[in-house]
Amino acid sequence: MGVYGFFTRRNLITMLMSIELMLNSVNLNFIGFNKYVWPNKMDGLFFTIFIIAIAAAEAAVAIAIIINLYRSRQSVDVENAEEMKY
Amino acid sequence: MDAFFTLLKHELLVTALIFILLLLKISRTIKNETLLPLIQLLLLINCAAGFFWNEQGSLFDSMFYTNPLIALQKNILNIGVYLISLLFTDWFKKTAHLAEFFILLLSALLGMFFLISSGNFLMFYLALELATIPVAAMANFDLEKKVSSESAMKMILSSAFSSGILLFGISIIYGVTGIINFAELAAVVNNSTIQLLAFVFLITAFAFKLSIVPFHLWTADVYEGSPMPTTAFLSVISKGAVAFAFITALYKVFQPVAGVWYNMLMVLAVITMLVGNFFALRQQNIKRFLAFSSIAQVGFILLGIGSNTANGAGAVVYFILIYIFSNLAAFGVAAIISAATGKENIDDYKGLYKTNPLLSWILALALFSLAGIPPTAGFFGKLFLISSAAAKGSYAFIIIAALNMIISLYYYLKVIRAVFMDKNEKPIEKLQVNVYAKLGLFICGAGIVLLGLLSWVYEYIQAVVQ
Amino acid sequence: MNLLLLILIPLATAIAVLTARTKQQVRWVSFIGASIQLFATTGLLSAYRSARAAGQNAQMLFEQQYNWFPNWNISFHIGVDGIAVAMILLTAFVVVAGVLVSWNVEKMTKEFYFLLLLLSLGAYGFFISLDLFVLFFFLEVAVIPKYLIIGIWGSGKKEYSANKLALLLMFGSALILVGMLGVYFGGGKSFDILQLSATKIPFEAQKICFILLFAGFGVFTALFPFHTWVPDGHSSAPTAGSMFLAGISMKLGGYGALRVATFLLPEGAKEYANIIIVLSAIGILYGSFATLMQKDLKYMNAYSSVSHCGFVLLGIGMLTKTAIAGAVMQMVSHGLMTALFFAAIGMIYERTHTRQVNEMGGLLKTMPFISTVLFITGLCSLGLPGLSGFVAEMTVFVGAWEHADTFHRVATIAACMSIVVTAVYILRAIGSVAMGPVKESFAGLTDAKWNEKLAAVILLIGILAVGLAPFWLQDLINPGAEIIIQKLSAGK
Amino acid sequence: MQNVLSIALIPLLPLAAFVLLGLFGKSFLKKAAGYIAVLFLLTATVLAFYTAYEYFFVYGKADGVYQKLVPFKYAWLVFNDKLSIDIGILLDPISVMMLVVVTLVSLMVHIYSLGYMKGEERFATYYAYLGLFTFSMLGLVLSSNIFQMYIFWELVGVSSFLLIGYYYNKPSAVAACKKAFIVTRFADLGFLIGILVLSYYSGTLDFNTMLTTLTSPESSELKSAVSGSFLGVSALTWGMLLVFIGGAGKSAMFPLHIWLPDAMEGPTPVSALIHAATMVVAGVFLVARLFPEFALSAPEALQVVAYIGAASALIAAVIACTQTDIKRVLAYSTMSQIGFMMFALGVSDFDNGGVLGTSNLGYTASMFHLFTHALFKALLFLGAGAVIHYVHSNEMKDMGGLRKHMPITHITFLIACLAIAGVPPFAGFFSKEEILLAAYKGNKLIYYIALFTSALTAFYMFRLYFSIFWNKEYQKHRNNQHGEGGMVMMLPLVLLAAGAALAGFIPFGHFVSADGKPLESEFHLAFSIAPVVLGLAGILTAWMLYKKQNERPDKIAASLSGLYKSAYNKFYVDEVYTFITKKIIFKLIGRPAAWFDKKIVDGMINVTGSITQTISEKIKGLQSGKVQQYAVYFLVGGLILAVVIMYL
Repeated sequence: MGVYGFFTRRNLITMLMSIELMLNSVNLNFIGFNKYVWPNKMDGLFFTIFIIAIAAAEAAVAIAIIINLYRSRQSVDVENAEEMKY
Repeated sequence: MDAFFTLLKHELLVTALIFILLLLKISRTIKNETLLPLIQLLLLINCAAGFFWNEQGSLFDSMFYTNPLIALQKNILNIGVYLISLLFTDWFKKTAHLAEFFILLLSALLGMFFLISSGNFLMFYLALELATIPVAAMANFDLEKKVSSESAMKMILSSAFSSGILLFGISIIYGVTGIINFAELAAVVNNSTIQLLAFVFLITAFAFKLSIVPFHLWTADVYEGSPMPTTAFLSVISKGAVAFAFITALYKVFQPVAGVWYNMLMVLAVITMLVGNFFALRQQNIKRFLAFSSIAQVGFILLGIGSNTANGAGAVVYFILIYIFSNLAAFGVAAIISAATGKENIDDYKGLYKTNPLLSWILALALFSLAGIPPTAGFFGKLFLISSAAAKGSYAFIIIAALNMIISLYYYLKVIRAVFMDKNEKPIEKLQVNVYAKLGLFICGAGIVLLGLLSWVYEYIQAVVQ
Repeated sequence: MNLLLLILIPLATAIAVLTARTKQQVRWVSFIGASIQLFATTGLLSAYRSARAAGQNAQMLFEQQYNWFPNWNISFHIGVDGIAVAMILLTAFVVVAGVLVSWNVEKMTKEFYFLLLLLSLGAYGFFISLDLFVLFFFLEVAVIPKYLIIGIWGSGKKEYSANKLALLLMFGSALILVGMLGVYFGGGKSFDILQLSATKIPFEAQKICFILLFAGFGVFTALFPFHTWVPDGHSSAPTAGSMFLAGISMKLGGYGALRVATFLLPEGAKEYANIIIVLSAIGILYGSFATLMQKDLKYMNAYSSVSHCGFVLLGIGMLTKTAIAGAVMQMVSHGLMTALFFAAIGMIYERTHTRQVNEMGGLLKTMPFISTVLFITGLCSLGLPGLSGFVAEMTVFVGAWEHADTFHRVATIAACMSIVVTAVYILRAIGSVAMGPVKESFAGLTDAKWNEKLAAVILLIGILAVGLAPFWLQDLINPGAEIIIQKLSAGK
Repeated sequence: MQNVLSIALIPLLPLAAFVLLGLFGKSFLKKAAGYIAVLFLLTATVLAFYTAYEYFFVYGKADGVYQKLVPFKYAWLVFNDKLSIDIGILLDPISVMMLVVVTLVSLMVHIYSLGYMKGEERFATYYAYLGLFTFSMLGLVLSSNIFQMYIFWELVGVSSFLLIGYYYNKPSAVAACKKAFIVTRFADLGFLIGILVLSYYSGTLDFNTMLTTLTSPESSELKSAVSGSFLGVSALTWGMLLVFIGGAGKSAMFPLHIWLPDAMEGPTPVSALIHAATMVVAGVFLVARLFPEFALSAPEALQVVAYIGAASALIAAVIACTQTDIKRVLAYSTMSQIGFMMFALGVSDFDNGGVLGTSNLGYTASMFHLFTHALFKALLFLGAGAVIHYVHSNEMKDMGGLRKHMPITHITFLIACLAIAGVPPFAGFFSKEEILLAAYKGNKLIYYIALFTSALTAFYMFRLYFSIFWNKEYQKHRNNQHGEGGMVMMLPLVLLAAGAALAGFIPFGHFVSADGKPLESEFHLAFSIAPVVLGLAGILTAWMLYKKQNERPDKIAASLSGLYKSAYNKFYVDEVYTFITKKIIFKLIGRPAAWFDKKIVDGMINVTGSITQTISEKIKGLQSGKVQQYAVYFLVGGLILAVVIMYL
């Protein structure tokens, strides 16, 4: 779902949300494995916690960047940010 | 001294620097003119200090691991950062948030140190993000430029996407083995399908960072849009750090499946070189040009990594050291010109030699080193990489690699031609290069010439590797 | 005799040039440096001869070895045998002449001389090195100066030519590199030529590596069909550039093909000798016929270089002692002769501002010295006895004739035919340049100046020394050729 | 014994003159150039005569046979154990004879040129060239090694190139010297390959050694050489034929003669030196030098020599009848006479009653004719030079009635004409008689050709003579101030005339024969009647046609128009060559080669470049600038990698 969203959405904020979705799916993975496959190890849980923390940091920076982009272009559409190519 | 301090020395030093900068920033406003020399001095001290008291050992339940080789790698990165602080003086003086920039830069560096030293996936992931997110912010430092924020956006989104994939891979491994510690993991790695899938996902993360084709596409755009120091940092320091980490991961953890990744790396190396070269052929913007050329260089690094021998590892470290000098020299010259005139196109460089012979020679030296032409060090670096790959006997790849050197020479010569041969009605006027940048260029130039001819550098690296 | 001198003198000269202030200083410094080098090489010659006369029978003399990259078994191993001494002498002659001829370069004089000296440094290093890695290093050192010299100081479509030259030569070096690595891993992980020659490299590896190495060096010495850099490169280069290219650079390839490809990989050489012969015979004939159609003097000489260098490769391909000795002599002879030819062309061009044969005429009247020089080199090129070309070509022919089978015979005869074609184009050129009615526009031109005269005389001395008294050169070369042949025949 | 130094000085003195005049001729030796050269050559001539005397009468003979002596030899270039180029001196009857001939003629030319070339701007250069030429020629005849001979052979070629092209700013002279050099060069290719063949089979380059290995029936080399065959002809025969091609080129044998008439562009004394006496007979000398090998081991090749010689003699004589340029007439006559010498060798045998069963008279006759011909042909050329000097034209139509204006020239020229026409008792008579006799014994067909040719010779020579000195009255130009020429020009004429008149009485066979043993020259009065009568008939015809200015020659020419025209145009051989070189070599080989190089080989490189560029252009779409597409590639790449790894 997350990947799909990332590929198709044109709004940068939505794309960022898609990525969060992807990360959350990984979180689910870790928690699931931890709970059902390796119940006696806590690594998965820790991992999840850290992922959440990092995702937050990442989102913060990303949103800052997107705001900056918006200031210069008056748009958060990804297709308006294709100045550099080839 | 306590093991904690010696082993964690590099990291602690960098952290200390970050705090110093923070304090300075908070306490009062210092002019860039005074702050910059201070930073340069601190970085120099940091650099020098890195060479002492390097020991082997691990900390935090083997989440952190270090040895002389890793220390050496960190030192190399330190040198690179010091050079960056020197070379881009012009840009630093102009920027409004000098302290912040260096805080971000040093944080990224810290992330890289941990990345190299990481002994476990959690550490690895954290370090990777620490090494990435500040850089994305750094990419946006030319606040008034549209392209700068565009590149930052591309960087942060791509890297987030890539870390998503990486995490997915890690979660699979965790699901299969229940282990996230490298040392333990090495014992259980095998080439079952599911593990290989996870392995590939892991590799994509490295590949993304190293800009291996086809995971390289962000590179050029980000390089072009970002401010020069960021580009230089990305292309040199970050590449180096990831390459070191890659070696550690492959040699330490995935040694059991070496048969699988050997071929893969060779193929990737060749493709990377080809694509990098083909794109570099047509570039007009010097930064974009260097971006693609650095992709091609990564192809060569991969050859060395793929060789899976101590010689290969040594060659990679050696090459990256050389690469730092050469690429930084090239970026440095480009930055000086760009800062003074705003010109970044190769066509604008026409007739540069007439007005700025010194810059031209340094640029030429750097480019020849990148192209692997003696007597510059790049020749030795490339030769050793290719030789170590040849030890496996895969001559087909070697021949393609050697042919790629020709293509790359072609486009490097394009720049040389513009600088030395083409006539220009209005060449770039004579530039005043400030003393720090001059020092930086001089160090780079000396490095390019001497690193190859003086074999003890290589011998030292090789001794450390073994 | 310390061989390191041979690379230290040019290096010191190059650095001195960089520190020189005025153009005049630059010129004199380079000239003095090159002359010292010339004396050093003649000293080397006499030292070599006396050492041999004193009964030192080692294959290489004056050996020195320093560890360089012990990890790869790379050592800075240098030494010379007679063949190398001959090539070094050639280089020294050409360098001095080249420095003198470039006296009029006003544009970026300092850089020009610096690059020239760097180029010569590469050549000297190449000839004295006994380690493949070192050899390759010096080979490549010589590439980029050529590119810059052509690109910056050249004429005509210089960028195109410079590019083509650099890329093709890099292509050659790429092949050499791979072949070299093959030898390294096939021959017990050593780059040392002497060690390698003592080990037996597996046949399969020999075959592959020989192709790579020979083709690689072949690119440098204009092996058909890799010769296309030669005409463009030579014709676009400034005078000294052409002299160095033809006189020195092409010899690097020939020497490498002999010393590395043939000497180290005798089995491979035997396997592919026939192909070499065919290609070089084609190159010889084809080069000479292509020369017929040229109107530009430099193109003419460039194509004739293709033809003449074909003799070098033919000699090597024949794998007999006489032929190989002939190949080396041809290298020396061709180096001196083309250098002189290009020098003469350059002098003419400087005055008439044209290189088109049909636009000139009667220059013998206005510039007798230059025309005479042109004439003598022309004669040398067509193999007149008493000049160096004859000696070399005849030695190759006689050596080639030692094979009795039809294949070798046909190839040899084909090669012989080129001497007629050579006569045709040389006389055509001289006939319309030096002879014929004097063009009015050229009536007021002056003859050579002192520096040009000196340059020409130095090269002429070389040509005559080889042409009139070939025995000393032969004494020099023969032991070296002998060893190569022993290696070839021992391989069975 | 022999004094090496005195012999070696003979070639070295002209060389010294060359070097001296070449280096300093323009500066401080300018005035004295001519005298220095003459002095040097005079010394050389004296030494040559001294050597000849010593050789023939003092030490040359052992057991009644003239020995081949090698007083000096130095290994100049050692190819391998067997083959080496030695620079040496070989003395035998023919080389000693040639020494005399060459120095003598050269000396005459040197002296003559003092007058003829007076006032030339490049006077010293001219003498330098003469010196070089003389040196090369002397080196050639003294060669002890076939490769040494080749060396000097080439040097002769180049010095003749220089001399012919002396008037370098005259386009025709440039063309002529180029042609001369290239044609002979082409022939030299044959010589060179021939040398290679011979050296391979005989295992030596040395003349004396080669003589033993290739002629003694026991030698293994000979056996292998004869058994090794190519296209049904033995290798040795091929070798000899190839060598002969070289000789034919230098000696202007048909069809390699085309350079000779054009070469008359050089100064006339040069023509005398090159074409009369020295260079053109080099081919004959070569065949004579290798005669034992020819006669004993490769008789087929000798046959070829004979027929080529005869054909050349005839063709040249016919052409000579139609030419109007007096120097060209002489040139063709030279060719014709060389033809005589060649076929004389061709019909000869090594010794009486040898393999061919004929006599060895031809060899002696040939050499004898070479000797006499040198004298009278040099005289003819120098005489013609005097005439040209006087009237400033080469064309017959500008001459006539000159006998009163230049009496000495007239008389000497007449003597020469009589000599060449074979009228007794002049020199030519004796040598030609011997040749005819040899031909009669050896090959009847050739004998008849020779007979006819000698009649033609008499005709065209006297056509020339009458046209110059009789015919119409000479209209003296106003601007022609000088007379017949000074002492320096007349002296050589007189000396040579004396030689031409008297040389026939030398008992040549005593000194020169194929096997070194003295040969009694046979003389049959009855046999001589036919040639002499025919010769006189030729003279008579010429007298009738050309003594007075009249219409008859034109009428005859008109009635024989086809033959006349083709002969006048030298049987179109030149045109054939032009066709071959222009159309075939340049258009069909040279141009395609150049084209191939430009388009295909160069194209290959450029195409490689442009392919790279195109690929680079084509794949630029990958880098679309869209971050989402990047991610797609990323994922797809990753998946492909995963699939490849997991399932392969």
